[in-house]
Amino acid sequence: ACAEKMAAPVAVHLEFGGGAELLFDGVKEHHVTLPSQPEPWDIKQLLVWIQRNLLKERPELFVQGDSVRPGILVLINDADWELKGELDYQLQDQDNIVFISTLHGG
Amino acid sequence: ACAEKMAAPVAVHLEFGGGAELLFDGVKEHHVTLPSQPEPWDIKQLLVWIQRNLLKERPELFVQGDSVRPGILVLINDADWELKGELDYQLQDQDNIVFISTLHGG
Amino acid sequence: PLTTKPALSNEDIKRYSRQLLLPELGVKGTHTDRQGGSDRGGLLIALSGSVSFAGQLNLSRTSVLIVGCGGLGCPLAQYLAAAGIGRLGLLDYDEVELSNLHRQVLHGEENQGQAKALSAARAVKRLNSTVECIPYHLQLSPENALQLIQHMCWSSPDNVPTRYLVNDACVLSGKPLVSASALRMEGQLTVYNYCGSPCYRCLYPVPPPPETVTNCSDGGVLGVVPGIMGCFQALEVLKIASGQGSSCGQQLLMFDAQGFRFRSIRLRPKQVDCAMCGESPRVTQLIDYEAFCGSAATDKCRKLNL
Amino acid sequence: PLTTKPALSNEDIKRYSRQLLLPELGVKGTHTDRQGGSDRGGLLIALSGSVSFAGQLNLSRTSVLIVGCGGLGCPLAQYLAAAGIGRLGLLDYDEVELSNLHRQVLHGEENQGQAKALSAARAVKRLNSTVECIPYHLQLSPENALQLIQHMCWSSPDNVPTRYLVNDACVLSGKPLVSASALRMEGQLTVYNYCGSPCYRCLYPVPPPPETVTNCSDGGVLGVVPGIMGCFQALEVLKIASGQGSSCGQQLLMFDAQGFRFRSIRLRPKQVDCAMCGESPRVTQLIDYEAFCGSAATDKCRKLNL
Ligand SMILES: [Zn+2]
Ligand SMILES: [Zn+2]
Repeated sequence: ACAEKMAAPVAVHLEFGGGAELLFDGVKEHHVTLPSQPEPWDIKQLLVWIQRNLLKERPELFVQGDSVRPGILVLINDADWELKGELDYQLQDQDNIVFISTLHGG
Repeated sequence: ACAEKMAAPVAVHLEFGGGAELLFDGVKEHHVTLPSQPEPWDIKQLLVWIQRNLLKERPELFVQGDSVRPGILVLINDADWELKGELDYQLQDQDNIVFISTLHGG
Repeated sequence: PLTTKPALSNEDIKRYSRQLLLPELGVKGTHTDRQGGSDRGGLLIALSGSVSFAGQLNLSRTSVLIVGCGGLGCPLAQYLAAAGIGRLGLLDYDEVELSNLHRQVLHGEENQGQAKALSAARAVKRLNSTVECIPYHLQLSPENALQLIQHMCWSSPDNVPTRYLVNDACVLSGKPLVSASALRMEGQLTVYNYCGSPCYRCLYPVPPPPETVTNCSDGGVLGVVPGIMGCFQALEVLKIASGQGSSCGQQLLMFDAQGFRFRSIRLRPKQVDCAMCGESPRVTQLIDYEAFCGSAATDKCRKLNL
Repeated sequence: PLTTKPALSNEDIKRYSRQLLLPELGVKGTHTDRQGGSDRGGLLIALSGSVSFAGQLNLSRTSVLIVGCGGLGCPLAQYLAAAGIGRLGLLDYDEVELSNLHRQVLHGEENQGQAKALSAARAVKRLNSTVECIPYHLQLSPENALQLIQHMCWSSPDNVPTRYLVNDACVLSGKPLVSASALRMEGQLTVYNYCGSPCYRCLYPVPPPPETVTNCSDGGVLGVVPGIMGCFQALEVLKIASGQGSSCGQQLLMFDAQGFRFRSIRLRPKQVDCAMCGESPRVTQLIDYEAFCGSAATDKCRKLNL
C-alpha cells in the first residue's frame, strides 16, 4: 500500500566542472540513482543527497544554506537552472544536471 | 491500391559546408521532404534528387558518376557515411545528412 | 575620439585583401560560386575598390579596451590588431615574469621585468603599425574605469573584484563585455550586456567566497587553453565590431581541453531585479569592489606568499 | 637526434611552473582539493622538484615539424614553443607579404620579403630560447620528406599535393599527423594515422579535381579562424607529446565561426584496402604528388595571376 504512494527511483547524470569536480575526488561524471520517496525529487533535495552521498569534505565550498554557494552555476539539461525553476525543479528520469564553478584564471 | 505499395514521404535535414554551400546559393541548411515512391529512398537516389531540385549549376563540382566528387565527405547523423553503407544507406524520416567539402586553406 | 576613416587606403586593401573576400567583411552579396575559381573575380572587385568595404571600415572605427595583457589578452590583442581594429587600449598593472611566458605569447624573454602593457603594445606595433595602440600601465579602478571606456567596446578577464568593476562600468556605459576565463584545462566564454543578454551580476548577484576562487598561480593552466579562449574572444569582438553580431549572446560556452569537448548553455535573460541592469537598479555608480567581494583586485600578495 | 634531458632545470621549473601544476603535465596524482587553497602545497611540491615532471620532460624530448608557417603554423609554433617542446622544425618555401599579416601573427611588418621560416624562427626564439628551432626555407618534396621527419612528430596543412605527401611520409615513418585547415569562416581538424585512426588516404583515396580546390587567396579567410584551428592543433600535439594522448583520433572536428558551432564527427577506422596504410599497400614509397593530384604544390602561380 505504501509503495503505491512512492515515486519511482530516478536515474540522473551529474556532472561537475570548472574545479567543482575537485570536491568529488576529481571525478567529473557521476551516474546515480535516487531512491524512491513519497514526493518527487527536486533540486533542493538533490543538493542534500549529494552532500550526504557524494561530497566527502568541505561542504562549505559547495553549498550555502539550502542552495549552492555563490559562484557555482547549475545547468539542467544544458540550460541555466533559472529558466527551469531553480531549487524547485522536479527531477525527471535521465536528467542531466551540471554544477559548474566559475573560472577566474586568464 | 498503388498507395499501399508506396513508402511514405521522408523529411530529411540537408546541410552543406566547407564551401559546398556556395553551389546552393550560399544556403547551408535545407529542410526537404522527399516524395513517396515505390522503394525506400537511399543516398544514391538522394544525390539524383538534389541535382534535379536544389543544385542549379555546375553539377560537376558536386557529383561524379553516381557518387559525390572526390574531396566531399558525406555524414549521416554525425557519422562518416562509410560506417553506414555509403550510397546504399536507406534514409529514415528526420535523418540529418551533411555534405562537407574538405578545406585546404591555412 | 577615433577619427573616422572615409575609405580604405590601397595599403589597407592589400593588407586585408584575404579577409575582404569574405562577404561578412568586404564584398557584400557577391559570394556566388567561389568554389569554382571565379572567386578571382571577387578579389579583383575587392582590389579595385569599387564596392564599399563596410565591415572592414567598421573595424577601423572600433576601439577595444583589453583589461589584462596575460594569457587571454595576448592572443586577443594579436588577432584584433592583425585584423585592423581601429584603437586598442592595453591595460595591465603587472610586469612580465618568466613564469608568464608559457602562455603570454606577446611577450619575450627580453621583456622580463618590463610593464606588460608596454611590452604588448610594442609587439602589436610590429604586427600592425596602423592600429592606434595605447598602453595603460595601471590598475583599473572605480576612479578611472568610466573614463577609460569612453568610445571603447570592452573585453576582459581578471580577478573577481575587477570582473564586477568591468561589468558595472560596461552596464553604465552601455558597452558589450566579451568575457572569457581559463584554468587548468578548461575555458568559459560569455558575451554580457549585449542585445538582451544578462550582465555578470544577473548571473552572479553575490560574489563567491574568496577562499573558493582559484587563479592560474594556484591551479595551473595549460598555456594554449587561454590561447584558444582569447582567440574565441577576438572572433566575437570582430563579429560585433564588423556589424555581423555575436552568436554568443545569452550563451555560456564551456570548453574542456582534456576531452576536446564543447558545450553551449542557454543562459537566463537580463534579470528585471538585477542590481545593476534591472528595472530599478540599486547600484547607480561604481563602488568599492574590493570591499564588495572581500578580496583584493590583484593576486600580487598571493604570489609573494609563495 | 634530440639529446635526452635527464631532469628539469630550476629555470625550466620557474618558466613552466603554471603548467607543472597540472596533474597531466607535472604533479601526477596530487590534484586533490586545489579548490580550497591547499593548492599552494601543490606548487611547493612542484618547485622543490621532489616529484618527476614526466609530462614536461616528455615535451622536452619531442620534435615537431610544422609544414607551413602561415595562418595555422604561426599560433601552432607559438604555443608549442611557449609550452617547452624540445625541437621545432619550421618549414616554409615562401616569403612574408603584407597580405599575410592579417593572420600570420608571428611575422611583423619589418619581416616583409624575408623567408617565413626564418622570420618565424626568430619570433619563436624571442619567446623561448631553450627550444631548439630549425628553420627550413624550402619546399617539402618526395626527396627530402622522409629525412625531415626523422625523430619528428608531425603537423601540417597545405595545398593538396603536399597533404598527400605529408600523409604518405607520416605513414611510412609511423608518425601521427595533426592536420587542420581553415577557409572563410570555417575550420576542420583531424588527427590522422594515430592509434587506429585512418590516414588521409583512407578518407580521401582519390584527390579532388583541381578546379574544386579553393585556397585563402581565392576564398578569403578571417585571420582568427586559422588562429583558433592552429591553437587546437597545438593542444592535440601537446596532449600526444606529453603522454596524455589525443582525444581526436578517428574524429573530424568542424568549427563554424559564423554561428560559433562545433561538430564532432565519428570517422571510419583505418581502411584495410587503403593504398597507403592498408593490409597490402600499393604505395610503398613516396611518389610524384603533383602528377598524382594534377596540380602544383605551391599556389605561387595563382598569386601571380592576380
Ligand atoms: Zn544584470
Ligand atoms: Zn590509409
